[in-house]
Amino acid sequence: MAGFNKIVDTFEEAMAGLEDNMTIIAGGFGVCGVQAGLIEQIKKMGVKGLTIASNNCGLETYGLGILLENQQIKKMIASYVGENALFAKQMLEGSLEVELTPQGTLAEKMRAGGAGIPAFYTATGYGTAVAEGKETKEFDGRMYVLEEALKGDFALVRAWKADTMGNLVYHNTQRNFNPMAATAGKITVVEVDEIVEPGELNPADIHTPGIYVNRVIKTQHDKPIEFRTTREA
Amino acid sequence: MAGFNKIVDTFEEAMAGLEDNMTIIAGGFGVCGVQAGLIEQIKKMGVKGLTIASNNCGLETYGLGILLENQQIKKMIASYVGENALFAKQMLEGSLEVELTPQGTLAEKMRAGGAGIPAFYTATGYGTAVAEGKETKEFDGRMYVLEEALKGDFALVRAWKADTMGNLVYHNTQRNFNPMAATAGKITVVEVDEIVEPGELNPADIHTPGIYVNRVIKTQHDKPIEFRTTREA
Amino acid sequence: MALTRDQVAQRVAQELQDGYYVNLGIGIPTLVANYVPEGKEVMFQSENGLLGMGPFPTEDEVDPDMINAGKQTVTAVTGASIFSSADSFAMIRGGHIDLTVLGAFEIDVEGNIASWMIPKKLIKGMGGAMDLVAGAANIIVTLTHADKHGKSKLLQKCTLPLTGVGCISTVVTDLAYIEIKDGKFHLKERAPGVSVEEIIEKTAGELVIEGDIPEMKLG
Amino acid sequence: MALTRDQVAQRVAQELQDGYYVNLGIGIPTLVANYVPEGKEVMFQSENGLLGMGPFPTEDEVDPDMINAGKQTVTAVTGASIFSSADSFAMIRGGHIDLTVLGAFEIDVEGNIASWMIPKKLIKGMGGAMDLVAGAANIIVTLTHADKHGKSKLLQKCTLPLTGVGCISTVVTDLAYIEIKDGKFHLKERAPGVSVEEIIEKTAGELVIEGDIPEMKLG
Repeated sequence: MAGFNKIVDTFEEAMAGLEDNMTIIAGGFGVCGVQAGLIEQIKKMGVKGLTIASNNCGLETYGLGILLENQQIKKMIASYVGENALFAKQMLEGSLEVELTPQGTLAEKMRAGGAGIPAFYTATGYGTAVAEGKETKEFDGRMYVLEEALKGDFALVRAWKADTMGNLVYHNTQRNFNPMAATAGKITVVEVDEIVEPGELNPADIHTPGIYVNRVIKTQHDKPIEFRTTREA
Repeated sequence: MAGFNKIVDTFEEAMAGLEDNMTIIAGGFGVCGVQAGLIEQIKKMGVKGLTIASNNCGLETYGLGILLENQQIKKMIASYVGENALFAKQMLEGSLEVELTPQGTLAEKMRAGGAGIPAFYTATGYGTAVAEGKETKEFDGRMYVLEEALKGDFALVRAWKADTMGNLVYHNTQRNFNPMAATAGKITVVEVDEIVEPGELNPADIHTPGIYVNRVIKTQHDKPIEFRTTREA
Repeated sequence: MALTRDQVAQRVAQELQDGYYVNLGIGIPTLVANYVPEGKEVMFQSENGLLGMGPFPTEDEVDPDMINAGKQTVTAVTGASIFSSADSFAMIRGGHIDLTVLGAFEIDVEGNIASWMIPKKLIKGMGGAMDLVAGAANIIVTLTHADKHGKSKLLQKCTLPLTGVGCISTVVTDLAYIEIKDGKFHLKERAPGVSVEEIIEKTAGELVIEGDIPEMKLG
Repeated sequence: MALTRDQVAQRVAQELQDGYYVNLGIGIPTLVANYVPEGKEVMFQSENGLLGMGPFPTEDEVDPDMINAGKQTVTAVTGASIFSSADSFAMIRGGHIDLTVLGAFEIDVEGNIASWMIPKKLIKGMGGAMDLVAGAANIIVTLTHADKHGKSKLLQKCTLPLTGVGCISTVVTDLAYIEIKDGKFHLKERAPGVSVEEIIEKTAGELVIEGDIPEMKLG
């Protein structure tokens, strides 16, 4: 790898350096914008004790859910984990710790982690279980909760196109949590549909600048659909 | 105005409702991305006692600087105000209050104002004059300063293209503080080079969604250059 | 007669105003999109990161990368914009959505809402519900007035874990349109054919009834 | 001989590594862009919102909407990206810039820096300087070792209002390359022909000298 070339050729290289007990920040919403290939590589590596922050935990056969089988996840930070029976089982048994975090707060915690903001106040969750044990403060007559930033040893990102310098664009709502995840990892790894040359992406329309990206790998995965809803043509 | 049509035809309509002692958040960096037409309208209206948050205060003959002549500005929140002799004079006389704010903190305060974040911690300015009188807190062994959000009665935005629904794209570094300003005004007014039909801007490449925009007006101003630096062809 | 789910949605839809940006939760709220009043334009926001959500796609249009907050495949209307979830919740938290409609398990006279967790049942998470109730200035909650055993869901004090405190001021149930202020429910309209007495009976929290209570007008 | 401004820039440029994202302040730091070592690629960030700043434009290329943080017209290189100032300072504050080079009035042994304000002179503002010194993990400060009256700018304690505290660890002056640690200046290199004695004389803060101090190697 020379200069700004971020492309790697194998999933082994893409996830090299991931170790037991590390923290991962992952983009994705449901099965949309998920890093299927990188997650399969993590399963193959067998690393354990992972803390993972991601809006959801995938399905049993797709996305982060596949890491449950060998109990690779120690703690999950998510807003909604309803799709997965194995998840429920491990949570009830106590082998999987879960920190439920409101979706918008989770997105903002990832952004804050990347942006050098160690904590911010939000009205979300004030007076609820989410605020327990957290500082609160009044601004302009309303109460707010102090929420701290999230950062990871690795960040997993799914994008549409990357140029070789790691500049990214996302396809439609594939974007979701991926841009914030990209900023919050010590090592940010991106799985993409397509790799293009520098200059092919319009500078003003780049969603994630290459400065946040360490490694880019072309995906080999189709995109599943969780609820296929259609209308008559 | 029906449905989502945000276009207005006159600068009078564009700034209607602006009153004495209101707060304005304005985008712009130097003379780039400045709302020249909207500011001329404010001069024409003669409203006084304004508090304005903007990175700079323009030149004596362009941008916010033209509001100094009739002392329309009571307080300026900015990171750098070095370009303007009249500004210096009013500041020294005490007729113009100035709150100097680091550039990145100013950008984040505007974003926070639009994003429902009343305050956030930053390391910027810790141990300096900027932190005086502000709460501080330690995270992970480092000290941070609590900075509060900025919101305005009006926000002034300069953009390149708007569709009639108020979706915006910015041209190159014209973007600067404009996207955050757009989110931080009760009434957000945008001065643009060009108005296009909905659907002409790619949904994934819209820099400011129309939800933040109340009024759009086509500009009549050329773009000045502060330091014209060139190389041999 | 208690309103059907569609009739509840129809009543809620009467609150839509021309030019509104609206977020609809799953369940009955989703149906509101089918009853936008003639001559009014509204745009729907989906909190994963889409402003200008359109109808479901045709088979040919299906795109795994274009889904709504319920994870269903959708389309985008002309003038739509797509952004990150952080930008989407900045929009929500910052109070830029004109109207949010969502379901609930319980509501109380202080405007508290419980909608995400039933202890001893499986905990799935709050998703974006806490952000939506904290961020919106204008929220309508839809729920059935009482459960199938006749137990009221409009309470003096919520019994389930809260989603948000003091944030709800309008409730549309299968029986009534109710406003919340000064720590009380205020009956404003009743479903056609439903008596004030039935509503009183099925409302556990303090209910104020002033003057004649009109019937809702539906399509 | 004291280094020229260009020679200071040349010495700083030796710290550039292949693949570095770099922010250069105005003055001497700007000159660093002229001395990127052969075979190394770096990208320059301009804090108004441009990553991948290129050279000044030709007359034909001039665009009032394409300026750098010094408000000069510039170009963008292939692979550049453009973003808001909030996104730009998120990048800076979040520590994503590999190297920041900026000027100063004073530096002290605690790594404090004063660079934005001289009392009784006109106050113009700090611009992005406080954000840059707080955000960057790796900062090089360039300044003349002493003012024209011989008064040291490398102090035991800064006298001017601070830009940041404890954030500077490397200083390149016209006389020396100095590291700051454990509350002391450490002399690492001297300008060609400049004696250790002269550096000692012109350094007001505690200066550690260990072993032979080599001369800088310049182009």
